[in-house]
Amino acid sequence: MATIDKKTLSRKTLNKAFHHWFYGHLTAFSQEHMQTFGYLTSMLPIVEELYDNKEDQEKAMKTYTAFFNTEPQLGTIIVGITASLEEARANQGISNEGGVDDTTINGLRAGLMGPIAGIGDSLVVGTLIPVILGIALGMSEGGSPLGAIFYIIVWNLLGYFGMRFAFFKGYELGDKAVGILIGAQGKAIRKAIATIGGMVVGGVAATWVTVRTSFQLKNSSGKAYLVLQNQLDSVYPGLLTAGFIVLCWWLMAKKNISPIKVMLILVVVALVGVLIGFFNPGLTY
Amino acid sequence: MATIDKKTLSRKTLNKAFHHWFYGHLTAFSQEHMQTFGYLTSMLPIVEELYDNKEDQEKAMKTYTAFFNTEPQLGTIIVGITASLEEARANQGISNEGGVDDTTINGLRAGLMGPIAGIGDSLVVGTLIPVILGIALGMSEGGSPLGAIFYIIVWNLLGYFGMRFAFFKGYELGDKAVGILIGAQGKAIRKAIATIGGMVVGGVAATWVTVRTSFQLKNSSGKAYLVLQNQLDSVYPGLLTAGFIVLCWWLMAKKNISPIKVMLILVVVALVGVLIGFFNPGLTY
Amino acid sequence: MATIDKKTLSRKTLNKAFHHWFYGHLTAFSQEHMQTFGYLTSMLPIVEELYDNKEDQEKAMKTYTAFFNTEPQLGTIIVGITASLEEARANQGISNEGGVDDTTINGLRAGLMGPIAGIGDSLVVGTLIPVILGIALGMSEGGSPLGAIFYIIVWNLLGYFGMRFAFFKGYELGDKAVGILIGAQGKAIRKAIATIGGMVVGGVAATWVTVRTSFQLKNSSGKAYLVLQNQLDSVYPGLLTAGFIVLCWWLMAKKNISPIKVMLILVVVALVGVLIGFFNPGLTY
Amino acid sequence: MTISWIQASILGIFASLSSMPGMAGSTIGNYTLGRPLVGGLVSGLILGDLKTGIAAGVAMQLVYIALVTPGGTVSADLRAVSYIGIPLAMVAIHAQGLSATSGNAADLAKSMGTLVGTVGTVLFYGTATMNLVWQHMGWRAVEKGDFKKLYAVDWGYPWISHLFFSFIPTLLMTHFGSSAVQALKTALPMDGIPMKTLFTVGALLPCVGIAILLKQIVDGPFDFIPFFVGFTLAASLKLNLVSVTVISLIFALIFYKLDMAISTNRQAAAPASGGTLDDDEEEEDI
Amino acid sequence: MTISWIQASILGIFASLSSMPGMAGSTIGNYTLGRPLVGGLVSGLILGDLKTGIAAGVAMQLVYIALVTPGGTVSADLRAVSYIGIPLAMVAIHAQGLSATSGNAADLAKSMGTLVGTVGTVLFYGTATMNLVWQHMGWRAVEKGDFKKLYAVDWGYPWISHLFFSFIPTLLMTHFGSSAVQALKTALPMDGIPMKTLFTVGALLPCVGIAILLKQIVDGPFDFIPFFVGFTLAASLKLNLVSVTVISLIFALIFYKLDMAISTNRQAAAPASGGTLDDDEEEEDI
Amino acid sequence: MTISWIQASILGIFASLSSMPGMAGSTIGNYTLGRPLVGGLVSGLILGDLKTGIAAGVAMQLVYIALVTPGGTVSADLRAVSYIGIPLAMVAIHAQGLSATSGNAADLAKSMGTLVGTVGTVLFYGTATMNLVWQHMGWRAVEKGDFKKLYAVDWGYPWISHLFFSFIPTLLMTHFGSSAVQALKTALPMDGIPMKTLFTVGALLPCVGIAILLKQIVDGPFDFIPFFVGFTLAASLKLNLVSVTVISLIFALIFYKLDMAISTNRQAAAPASGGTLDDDEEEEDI
Ligand SMILES: OC[C@H]1O[C@H](O)[C@@H](O)[C@@H](O)[C@@H]1O
Ligand SMILES: OC[C@H]1O[C@H](O)[C@@H](O)[C@@H](O)[C@@H]1O
Ligand SMILES: OC[C@H]1O[C@H](O)[C@@H](O)[C@@H](O)[C@@H]1O
Repeated sequence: MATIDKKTLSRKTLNKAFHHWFYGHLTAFSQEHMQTFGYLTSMLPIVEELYDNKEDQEKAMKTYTAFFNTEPQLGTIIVGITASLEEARANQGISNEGGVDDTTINGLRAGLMGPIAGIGDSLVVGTLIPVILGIALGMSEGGSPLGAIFYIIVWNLLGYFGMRFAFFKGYELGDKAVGILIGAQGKAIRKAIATIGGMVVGGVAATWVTVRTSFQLKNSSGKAYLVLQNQLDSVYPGLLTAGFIVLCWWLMAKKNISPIKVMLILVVVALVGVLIGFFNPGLTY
Repeated sequence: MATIDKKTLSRKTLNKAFHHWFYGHLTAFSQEHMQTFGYLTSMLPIVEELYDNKEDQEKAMKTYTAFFNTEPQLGTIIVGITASLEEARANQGISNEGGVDDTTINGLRAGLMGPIAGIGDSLVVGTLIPVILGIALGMSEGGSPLGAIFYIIVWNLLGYFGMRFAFFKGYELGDKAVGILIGAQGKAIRKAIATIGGMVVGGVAATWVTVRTSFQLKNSSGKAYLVLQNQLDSVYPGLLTAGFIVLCWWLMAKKNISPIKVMLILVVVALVGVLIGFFNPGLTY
Repeated sequence: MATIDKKTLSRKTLNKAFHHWFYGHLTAFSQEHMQTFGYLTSMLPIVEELYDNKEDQEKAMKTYTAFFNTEPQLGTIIVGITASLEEARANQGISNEGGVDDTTINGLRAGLMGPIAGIGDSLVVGTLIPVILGIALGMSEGGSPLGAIFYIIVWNLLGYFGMRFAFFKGYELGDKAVGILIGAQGKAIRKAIATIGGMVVGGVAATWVTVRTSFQLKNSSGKAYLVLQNQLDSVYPGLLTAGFIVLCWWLMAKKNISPIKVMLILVVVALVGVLIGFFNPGLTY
Repeated sequence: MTISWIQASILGIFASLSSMPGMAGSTIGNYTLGRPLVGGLVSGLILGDLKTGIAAGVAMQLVYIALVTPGGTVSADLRAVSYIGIPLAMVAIHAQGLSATSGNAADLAKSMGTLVGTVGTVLFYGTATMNLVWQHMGWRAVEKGDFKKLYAVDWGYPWISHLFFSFIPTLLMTHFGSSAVQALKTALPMDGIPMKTLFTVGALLPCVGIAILLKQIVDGPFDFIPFFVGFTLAASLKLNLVSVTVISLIFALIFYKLDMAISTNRQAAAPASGGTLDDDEEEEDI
Repeated sequence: MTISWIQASILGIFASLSSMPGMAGSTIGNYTLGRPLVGGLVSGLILGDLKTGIAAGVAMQLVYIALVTPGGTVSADLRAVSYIGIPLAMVAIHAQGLSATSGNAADLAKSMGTLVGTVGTVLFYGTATMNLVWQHMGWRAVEKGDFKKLYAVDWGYPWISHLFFSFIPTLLMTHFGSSAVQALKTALPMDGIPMKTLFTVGALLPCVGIAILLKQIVDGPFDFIPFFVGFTLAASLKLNLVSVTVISLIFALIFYKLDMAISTNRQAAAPASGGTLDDDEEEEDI
Repeated sequence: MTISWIQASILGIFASLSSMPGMAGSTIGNYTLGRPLVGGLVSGLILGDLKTGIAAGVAMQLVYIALVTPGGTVSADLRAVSYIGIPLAMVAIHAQGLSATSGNAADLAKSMGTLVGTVGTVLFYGTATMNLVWQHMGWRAVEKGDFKKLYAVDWGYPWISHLFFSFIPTLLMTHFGSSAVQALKTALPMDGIPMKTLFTVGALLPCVGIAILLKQIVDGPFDFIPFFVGFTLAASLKLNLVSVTVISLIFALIFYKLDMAISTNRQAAAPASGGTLDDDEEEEDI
């Protein structure tokens, strides 16, 4: 802990750690350990640089065997923060009690991965990507490759440099980031972001998800005198879509049914709906 | 007050009380005592069950001779609450000082009937019913009875079971309901509901009330070069409607003019408006 | 300070002061001293009435030689407030320490002129006048003088009586106005008004300012397959307009570039934009 | 088409049931039977022409869709609209040989409805005033402790008020009205001052209902803000009422939290600063 | 159509009155006489063709409807637009035999207006600069205690600035302009770089005015939020300004109450916790 | 048009790269190569008909534009959509002689995409399950301290999972699919129950993704409010997502400040009133 031999991660190692994460966060995904292995490969160069002795390395790596999953793009900031915390732990001596330890680091990882998954999934995957795609689709109308190329360039630049920024910002802030993300102000910030997230997810749902019924009542001469979809729209535009989303949420959140089972339920609902004439996609080859 | 002889209202009596209210809240309405008699007939079975002795019954019934008026559907909750309070008073001994007494019960009734009238009139009568009617109208276009039947069924189910729910909820919560409806949190809740009420009434006004002017300035060739209604709409859509509503509010709230007199004023305004060409409904037989 | 000889400004003097301001607030404008001379001529009758002795008059007038600029219409309230403060200073004795002095008055003027400029420019010049003009334009379509006359009358009545009201309200409130405009509640009020101002300026910008690009990509047969403006609109309607406004703000607020220089930069931007086909007003004689 | 005494009597009974205050309770009475849409169904069944009944009901319902009667302030009487206006409109439509679902028929129905609706408010005030008599009897019974009498007061006697102010007017006007309608139309042409005024009044009266609602909600000038925001959302953005309600929820939540923050605040502050903060009580009065 | 010396002089006087800063006070001057709509009326009367004047005024007013000049930053000079641009546009419209209310005439007027408006800003800066001379005299008078002189400084001398920067330019340009207009049109065609740039500049300049307003309102990045919300309401939802203002009221109320809650809060907290709460002062800096 | 073994192999490699979880990392893989728009570009290049490829990609992209896979919950498999669905759709479009940019071609592409997308989710679960084997090896290595092995586990072995669940299925289905497509169309007509159900499922499945997002955000019933406000803004007012986000900012700011006010509040109150204020913690539970 003497100032003379304070360990600082080299830029090269940090870069390595970042690229390991950038590339490998999901490659070895399973339902059991989603991003754990990606995290491990990302921390390995850092641990190797900070600890000379094998035993310490093992102790450090153990920390990162805990389950981890978040939205990978935005979640890069968490990896950056742990890089900084690991550095702090190395300087303080990994076997010293108090200060940064397993519990600190994993508490932080567990506390952050949920909210950041929610925010990232809704703002990055649910909003940013669809918006860029939306623009690109306009450019590719009529079969031009322009839109696709536009999307590839814009998204990858944003993705790469955004993640890079998040990683180094996280490293730089270190436990200060924790201070911001946790505590009274952190709670307020998360509340604020959850508000944005909630509204944006609502917007995404209304914009891109469409559940419609084909149910009609017809009179003898075949004229429809009740088009259910129109009636529903006049009550609240998107009522069915919103209803199905809330239903799925309720099944999962309140009835603890797994997403897969919910999907199967939807298959049954779809079948029954088609049979009674409630649903009809009305497509042709 | 001994636990041995704790009086509890029987389900049968509660049902009776509810149905008396459901049916009779407005049947004997006058401008002097609006829903007082409905309230009395509703409390009668309760009082009769709780008090064996005639004197106590009279004492209890006296409480409910105070003026009462609220929106009858939502107001059912107040009746439920008083049922529970009356039970508490019976258990504590009606002549004992302290605890639940006339003042408690009538303070509560007076305190709740105003806000609940406001909320109920705007949310139930002003919004819920028009929305169901709106849907029903769509179904009855072209002279089909479907819409009318739909309305009868949907509204009466909602009305009956909603009122039932409110009654038993009120009974169940008893003075806890008072805790929620009064006090700091109650104030905040009422503020919140008044916000909804205000916005919804605004919406109702803009959607269903329409005051328009027919005033025009025409040039020599008969072409209108100033259509006042269009000018007003470009300033603020619905300006005239909003203006007339605020005028009526101002006459009643600030000048203490009774609604009937305000209506007479409007008759005069209409007549003058028609004479100077400001108003013209433009209908034909 | 004795109650016996309390000085009160005569109605006549106040009227004079008001009219001097009404007329002369901007006549001697320069970039160095914008409304200072208007302020001086407005205070002169007041100072002359309050102080008999030349020396006191000079001392009083000195106060108003400080730089002053605000939105003249709404700013009238500041002049009214200082009239009242000057009266207080005269009653307390202009050479007495403590109480109302140069610092009080100029602190107040400096503190108020900024916010009131912001609010006045956005709400009076940016909103009220355009709305009246908007109505008037409708009336003058086809070359009728009606709209112009309408505008002259409506605006001047509002302007004159509004300013008059502001002046006398300011005089009446005096330092109470300061109490309202400064301090915790004042801060909250300014925050509230700044919110209105911000939203309204946003509305003004979106409604009346229009920056559009003419950039298109065309295929061999001359059909445009990318109309940039449409793409931008689908990202965020008014994106270019908002972008240019933020750019100008950034240059001025963050880079401390003067408005004139910003305008010159825009000339260059326009030229380059025209040359590369980004801008094209597309007008003809 | 004529209306027999029997048909007119049945209409009279429905008028009694569906009044504000009516003999069927407000849920089933005024809010169900009283709605012109339902009135159209009932009148159609009684007069044996369902289609015309419904069509006339739809037209009138549109005019009265948001009829609120806060604090017993009735700006249009639904018993008259639904059980005098609709039957007479049906007769008139038949007399003129109009198609039930034509625009002209709807216009005719609308004007008939507004006419009897506005004029008919006198029936409402009549009923309520006559009920004072039964209430008087009720108070005497309460004094004597004769509570069972209350049932007669609340459920029985008011039928007498309705005999005079619902049944008989409906009976006479629908039975004899068929010819009166024709006479009326010549006496009061649509482009004459009286009818123009009447319809203007019909359009203005709902403002009173809304204003009474406002009175219940508005304490200070700032309480107008939610009203105008709601008005703007519906008038300028054409949001429907459910959507307006959804948006109002977020503001309700904010004001709830604000009020809780301020009150906890005040509790906390009170012991420390000794109540000098009361002035933000007055925040509404600026 | 030609413009006589007399007509040109009257136009020159109006130009002096309606400038920013003008000799008629901003209410009557710049905000009334300076508006192109009024300029069209005045020019129409002076040149004896009201209809063409108004039509040209309407077209130009649309371009400058939201002209704000915060802090004396003038992005288009209205004296030039209204009293040089409109008269010359009228001449040109006549010369080309266009109908006063035709689209072509409006386009012509618009281009003429923007041309002189943008170029004419030099007149504004000229006037303001020359006023420095009179202000200098004013300061000397103040020093000497010769206050009466202030009236001359504020009300009298600036006429001299206007003689040079409003009257004479207007006089010459309107009188001789009629032929110049034709020349200009051949020299500077609308599809040439200079004119395209000029009109682009005309469209960009209002951004400066808005940005200066923003500078007065925006302290931290969060202060941009109301601006963008207002922008979105108007740009995406097409709400008009009154409706935007109505909606802004509820947010204003919320922020007012929030600020009051926080400040009462802080007062209450201060004695208890000794000022450790100051950091929420910095909430804007996150 | 046929698909050779070579072409099919290249498609198979892209399928491996672009899966969720894919061998190119999610940024380049699933979020770039996996998007049908890019898949259309790639397939178009491989099969030598760029225009048809892009057109099919555009049609399918529209269906999956908001595909989120929160917590590894995949409701449609993009490797199958982009590298099986698009090539087969191209073949079918050619076979039927449709114009690449016609509506019929787009419909065909959409149905093909949904078909393989929904059915193909089994590929996702297959890959993830097989990865358990490699993870198992990884844990053993970690125990032994043989950390270098982790690179193989994370970067190398999963290719084997993809060999089975991405490469081979793609290879076979695209190579042999051209004829299968025709057979399928007769076996499963669009107006038959299976296909109708399939497409209905395709429309319902995104609800699961959104619901999982909601689960992450919603704690109490009040947390639904922002969701429904956002929904209303987009559904009723047709605001686009950027505009919705802008409007959400002002609410975010308000809730931030509210939360700060309440918490400072509570800190301040705590010493004074001894923690009796905790109950407003529960404000969400009402
Ligand atoms: O306003 C409350 C209430 O008052 C009276 O009882 C009647 O007018 C009801 O319709 C109304 O709901
Ligand atoms: O910005 C405040 C104020 O500044 C100067 O005085 C002028 O530009 C006015 O038009 C403006 O209102
Ligand atoms: O929800 C967080 C995260 O979970 C998994 O890792 C994957 O489904 C990702 O796509 C998602 O972003």
